[in-house]
Amino acid sequence: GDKPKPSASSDSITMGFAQVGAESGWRTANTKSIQETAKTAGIELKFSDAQQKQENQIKSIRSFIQQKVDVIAFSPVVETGWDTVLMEAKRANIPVVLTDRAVDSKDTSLYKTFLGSDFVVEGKKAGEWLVKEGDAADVNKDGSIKVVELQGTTGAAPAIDRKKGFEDAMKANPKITIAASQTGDFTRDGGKKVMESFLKSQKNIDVVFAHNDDMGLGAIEAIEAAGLKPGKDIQIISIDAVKDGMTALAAGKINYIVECNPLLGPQLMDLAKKVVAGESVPARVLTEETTFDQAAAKAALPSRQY
Amino acid sequence: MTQVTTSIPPPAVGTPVVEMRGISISFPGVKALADVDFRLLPGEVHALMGENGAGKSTLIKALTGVYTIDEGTVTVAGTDHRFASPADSQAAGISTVYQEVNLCTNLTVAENMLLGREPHRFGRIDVKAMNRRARSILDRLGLSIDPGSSLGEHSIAIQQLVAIGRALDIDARVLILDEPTSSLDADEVAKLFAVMGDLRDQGVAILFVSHFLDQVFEISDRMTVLRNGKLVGEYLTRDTTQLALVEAMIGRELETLDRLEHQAPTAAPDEARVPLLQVLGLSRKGSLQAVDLEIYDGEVIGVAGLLGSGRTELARLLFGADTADAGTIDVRGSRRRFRTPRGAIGAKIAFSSENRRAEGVVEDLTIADNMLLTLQAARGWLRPVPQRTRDRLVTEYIKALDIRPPDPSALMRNLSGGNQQKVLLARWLITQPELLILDEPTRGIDIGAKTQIQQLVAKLADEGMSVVFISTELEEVLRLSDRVVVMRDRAKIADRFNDESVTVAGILATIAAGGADTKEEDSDA
Amino acid sequence: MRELLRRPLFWSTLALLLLIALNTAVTPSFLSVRLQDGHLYGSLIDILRNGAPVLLVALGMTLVIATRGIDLSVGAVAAIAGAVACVYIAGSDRPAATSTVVSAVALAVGVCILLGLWNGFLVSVFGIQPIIATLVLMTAGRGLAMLITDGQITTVVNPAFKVLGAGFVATLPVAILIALAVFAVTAVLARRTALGMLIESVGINPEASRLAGVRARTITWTVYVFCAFCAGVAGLMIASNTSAADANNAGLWIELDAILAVVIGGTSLAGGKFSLLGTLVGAMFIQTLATTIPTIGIPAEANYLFKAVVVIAVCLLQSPRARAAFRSRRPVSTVKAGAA
Amino acid sequence: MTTSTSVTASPTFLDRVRTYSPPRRYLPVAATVALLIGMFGAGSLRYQGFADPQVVLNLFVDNAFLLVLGVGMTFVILTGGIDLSVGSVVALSTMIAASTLQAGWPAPVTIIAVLVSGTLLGTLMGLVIHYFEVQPFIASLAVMFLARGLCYLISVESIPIREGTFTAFAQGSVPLPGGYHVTPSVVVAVVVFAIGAWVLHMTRFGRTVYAVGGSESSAHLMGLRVAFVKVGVYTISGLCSALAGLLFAAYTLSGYSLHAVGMELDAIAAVVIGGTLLTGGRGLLLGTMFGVLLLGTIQTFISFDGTLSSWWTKISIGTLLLIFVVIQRLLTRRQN
Ligand SMILES: Nc1ncnc2c1ncn2[C@@H]1O[C@H](COP(=O)(O)OP(=O)(O)OP(=O)(O)O)[C@@H](O)[C@H]1O
Ligand SMILES: Nc1ncnc2c1ncn2[C@@H]1O[C@H](COP(=O)(O)OP(=O)(O)OP(=O)(O)O)[C@@H](O)[C@H]1O
Ligand SMILES: [Mg+2]
Ligand SMILES: [Mg+2]
Repeated sequence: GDKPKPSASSDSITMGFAQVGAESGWRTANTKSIQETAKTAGIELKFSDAQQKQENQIKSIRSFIQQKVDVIAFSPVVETGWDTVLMEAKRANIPVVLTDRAVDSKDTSLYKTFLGSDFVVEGKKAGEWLVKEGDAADVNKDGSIKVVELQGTTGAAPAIDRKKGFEDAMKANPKITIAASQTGDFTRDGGKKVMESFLKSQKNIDVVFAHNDDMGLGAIEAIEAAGLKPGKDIQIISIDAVKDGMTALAAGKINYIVECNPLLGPQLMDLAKKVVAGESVPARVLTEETTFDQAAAKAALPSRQY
Repeated sequence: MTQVTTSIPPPAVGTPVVEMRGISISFPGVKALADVDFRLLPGEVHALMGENGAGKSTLIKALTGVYTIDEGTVTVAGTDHRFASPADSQAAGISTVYQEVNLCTNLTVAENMLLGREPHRFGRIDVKAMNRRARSILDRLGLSIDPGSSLGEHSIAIQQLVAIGRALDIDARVLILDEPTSSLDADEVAKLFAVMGDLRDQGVAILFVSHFLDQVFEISDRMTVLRNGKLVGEYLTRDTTQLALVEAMIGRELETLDRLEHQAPTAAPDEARVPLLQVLGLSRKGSLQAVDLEIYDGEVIGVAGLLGSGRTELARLLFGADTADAGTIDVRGSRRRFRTPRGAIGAKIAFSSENRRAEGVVEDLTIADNMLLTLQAARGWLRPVPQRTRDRLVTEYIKALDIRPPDPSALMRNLSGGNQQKVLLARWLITQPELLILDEPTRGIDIGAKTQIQQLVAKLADEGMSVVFISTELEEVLRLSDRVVVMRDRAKIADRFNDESVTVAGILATIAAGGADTKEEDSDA
Repeated sequence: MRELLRRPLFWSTLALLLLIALNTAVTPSFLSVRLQDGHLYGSLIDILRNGAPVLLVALGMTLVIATRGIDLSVGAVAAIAGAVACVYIAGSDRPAATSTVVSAVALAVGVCILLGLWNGFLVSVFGIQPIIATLVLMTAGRGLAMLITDGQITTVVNPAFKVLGAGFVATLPVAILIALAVFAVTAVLARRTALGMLIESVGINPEASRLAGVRARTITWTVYVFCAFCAGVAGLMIASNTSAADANNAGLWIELDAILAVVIGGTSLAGGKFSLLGTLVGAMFIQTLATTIPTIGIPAEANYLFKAVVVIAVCLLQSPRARAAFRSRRPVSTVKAGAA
Repeated sequence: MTTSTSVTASPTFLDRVRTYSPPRRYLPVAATVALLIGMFGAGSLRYQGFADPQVVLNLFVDNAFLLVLGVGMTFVILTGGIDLSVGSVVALSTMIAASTLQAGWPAPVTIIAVLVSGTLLGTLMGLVIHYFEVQPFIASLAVMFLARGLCYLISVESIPIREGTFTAFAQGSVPLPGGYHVTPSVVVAVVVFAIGAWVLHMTRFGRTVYAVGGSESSAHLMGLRVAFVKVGVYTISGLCSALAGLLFAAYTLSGYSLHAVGMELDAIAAVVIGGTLLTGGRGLLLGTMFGVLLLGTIQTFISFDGTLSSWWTKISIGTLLLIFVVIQRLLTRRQN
């Protein structure tokens, strides 16, 4: 089949975007941002949802190649295993942009750039805050800071990296110990249930470190049900800064949130245009992200988009 | 220690090929076999006799490795065996047809006959050779069905013949047939017996179970009688009479009956009477050609015919188990259309199927639940049958039909074949139908119970119930019925009052004659 | 006693008790229950409360399985129920009012009953194999739930809604009371009326049942509706527990938990005889297992391994053959062949 | 319907002896094929480039592992069982492959290690199911947990595969006439399929599989090797899962404990859509192949569309599945 390239005309760019799925509110915000900015940027978007499966993502990328799009962007479900299909894209002369998560490949010529946050850094930021505010966090003043960790889905890259970053930063203060760590699958329900049993099996918990806001919100419910005050009796640190999380932070129920920005659309479209035009782009583009304590949250809340 | 009571049959033709000694088997709550001895000689047909639940099938399953034996020894051809599975016993040269048809309806006839022994060619199953071999066995049994057709399409009688065919194909020194003839007609039985005769002459030992005494006396050389799981004795057939045998089986004398005391309803079509059921042109493509039928209150209609003549299909259409393509049914003058059995049940019609395992028994429910299933279904789930009524009905019918074990909470699957049949009969009697359609109701039922059931049918008819009675046993049909309908090639060919002029021979002649005219029609099946 | 040892219920109860004993050994306070803000508080109470949705779904599943079916769509139906209720509450004029919750719950349950009718229709009227018929809704249903919530986690702030999943009456969790009430009603319907027997008969031998005049089609249809109803109520509890509808994760894999609960409870997937009490024990077992993992501190990586070991242990415990083999006795005679 | 059982039948029936397989066995498969063709027709009208034969070939390329899984699953389902462990065993196989390769094992040794461990797991499961009479559903669920647990035990993170043989296999291309190509995985899958079809339809083992699915107790009483076959099908399924795992490892060039989550459902769906009865005893391996292709086509359809949001994707998959099974049911209904 040698059909003419559907979008050969230089003014309209077709982008194939292979999303991980729609597993969380964060991801949905990410998808929306990309769809909306594509529209305003005049880029024709071919969107596909992999439902958290790498093989589906590979299939869609292959189908994008088949459909001869101008640029392919995707958020890899997992870091490894992309060489084959990216090689095919390279052979077909279609540039590739990674978003949100990196790929683990020796051959960096397979993609043009990687746009996204660094999960290890996120974990580190959370840990650093705890080191700095450590003594305030030792709610019961017993001289040790006892942390329980609500992990994301076992094996998922954000879960692994945030844990690693946090543990690295935590070493700076020997009083901090992780007393228990269990997966809450990134969900509120999971966070709540795991926290419920932590509250019963662990004594004197000082801090909860949740790998995302949703689990943190679940933990709040469990803490309240136990008759304790979240944010005071037990401090909570989480990552993401989605709206519900920020609201809880502003209300004093969470103590610290590290932002993980889902609004990658504008930066992505920008990069895509440059890549298609053949301009050079930096190999790594970090998203603009910040951190929030309770005061910052109060200030930022009215203007949050998601 | 159990002494063989009668004279040991003289010159044993060689040593026994099968010898079972002191066999005991218990199931939870039942001692199915207690210290039973049994032996089978080469070149004989040996009948295993006993009432329903006497333990015949259990003895066969003990021999062939289906059940593990609690106590006792089994010797086959001189060596001790304790078969762990039917496959082992097959390997030792025992070929068995168990009581219920145990085949796979999802496979073809040929596959069923040759499973496990398929002919191979170039490492793959040779389908052509397989069909050819199946064909030749079927021919031996006089059965002209397509070996490549699916087994499930065929009636239970055909399936039974296929099962027999499978057993015959195995080159065995022992052939066991547990009630092989229960749904076969006389013609088929004759063919089977011819084959059995041949095998016996070749020195094969044949174990045969049947409740038809005539058949037993015709084919067997010796017999062993069981009662309540115990050995009663071993007899030479030629030294025994039917009466003596029955006495040995049931442990008392059987009241004889020849002609049932049944008042045929004041007969002759009084044209003014409205029939209970008036059927006009009832037909279904490929199954039944247009049938007209009138059934009056209190009448027993016997349906006679050979295998595949369409009797079962007629019954199913009357009951709405299958839907008719054409024709009308009037119940007491008003037009009814039965699309489902429920409709027919609502019109007080009952139907007991010939295929008890697939279409009757609900294996994992108790006797009581099985008996009350239809009554309960008719009342609707919200109105359970009150406990008292329930107990009363169940005990009443267990007693009336002599169901064993007489325990309402026994699981249906653990009942012997004949007792299952009785429970199913009770299921329908409990609904007090106006028309009772019985397809092979006496299949697998022992001689004593058969008489009981016949008497019951006669009594019900006297009380005003109409009965359609289908049976391969023509004598039974004639003994019971007021009118006889004769079927052939899926059409009704005769319908006459059952007076002295009607005889078994006469009916067979009718069928044969009808066959002459309708020969052409069955080719478009 | 021997009779008792043969009952699957005995063994699943034993397994449940062993699991509780293990927890108590590791965390002595596991059994302690205290009064907290006017309601009972403790691990056992958590198990009851969090086990309620699984129990509900498993109840519906028991009846479906009894008719030889299976319902894979329960998780999706639960998600839809939560989504409908939360979106309705969040979008109403008075999102904090009790009356809003009442109509939201009614609406959600109504939707679920429609979904059940749909499943039942495909299975009983169209004759599609249950696993595929319900796979359709399993796939599409989650999409529908996300369509309803627009892919977001919809949070509601409404004390009345919270009661359903996280509230207490008379010191006991409302969720388990609802689940037990449904259990009681089902048990009464199944065992005091003839419904249970008819369902079993349809499951054991559909053709024989049809010929005996049982309304096999209606019964099959009804159990799917009931199952969807249970899934819907479970979905409301899940949403209420965190005051949010998470279309993606609410009720995820609950079908596996429910089926496992049913099977551990002694009901065969081949249909027929069912045990509601067994399902109750099975559901509590599943939830206790889930609670055990964080309580005794199994590392996240070893979750599955632990589950695998427990499930294998339970099924061997329940298998009469395995018990006989371990006692190194001659296996019981092949009763299975008694079917012949 | 086609045959008469009349004993007094005329010899015309002898003609039928020659026609071996009643066509109704093929009816569900025929329906699947018809629908597949219809779907491609609709696709090529709607989307540019859909009619390209390479799209069809890519169905095989992208679903080679699913086809291999489907072959094993067909055996299991035909006996009336079910195997939920296949997805986890695929993941475990990728993990074993990736970690042993990383440790420097030569590729052939790795391959043998993977195949042996998958087969062992399958056999073990079969033994528990047959001899301890544990229901297949929970036995395989336990193995599903076990395999997933072992994955985490090996490593929580994903492990890349950089070994030469594997990468060559993964990135290799088998040219076909007309400028088209498939991957070596497709060749493997087709060979597995052919062997599976041979065993299932041409050998005694295959017939016994059908017999056990038709009625286990009958098969037992007929003296068939029920135990051998029942353990055998789970062994086959384990072997197929391991093989599919290797193909998957090549496809993604990585080992990861979260690979193939829920793939057991895809495999079961492919088998059942292909016309095999979940209760056992009826179905053809060919149907499974078309079932796999159909699932693949649904996905291709959706990715060509490219405008569907995540939830419309799910809804569309469900709807297409529904349309499919309903039409298939209507087409095959006549047989009763
Ligand atoms: N699996 C079982 N569990 C419990 N009881 C059983 C089982 N199988 C048979 N029985 C009981 O053992 C006794 C003997 O049954 P068996 O089937 O051998 O009788 P039978 O002589 O073959 O009768 P029939 O002529 O009715 O076939 C019966 O009381 C029956 O209920
Ligand atoms: N569902 C069906 N599909 C195909 N053929 C059928 C079906 N039902 C009946 N037949 C055929 O119709 C014919 C009539 O069968 P039927 O069972 O009514 O015969 P019968 O007189 O009762 O004999 P039998 O003693 O074999 O029961 C047979 O040739 C049978 O194979
Ligand atoms: Mg018997
Ligand atoms: Mg008949």
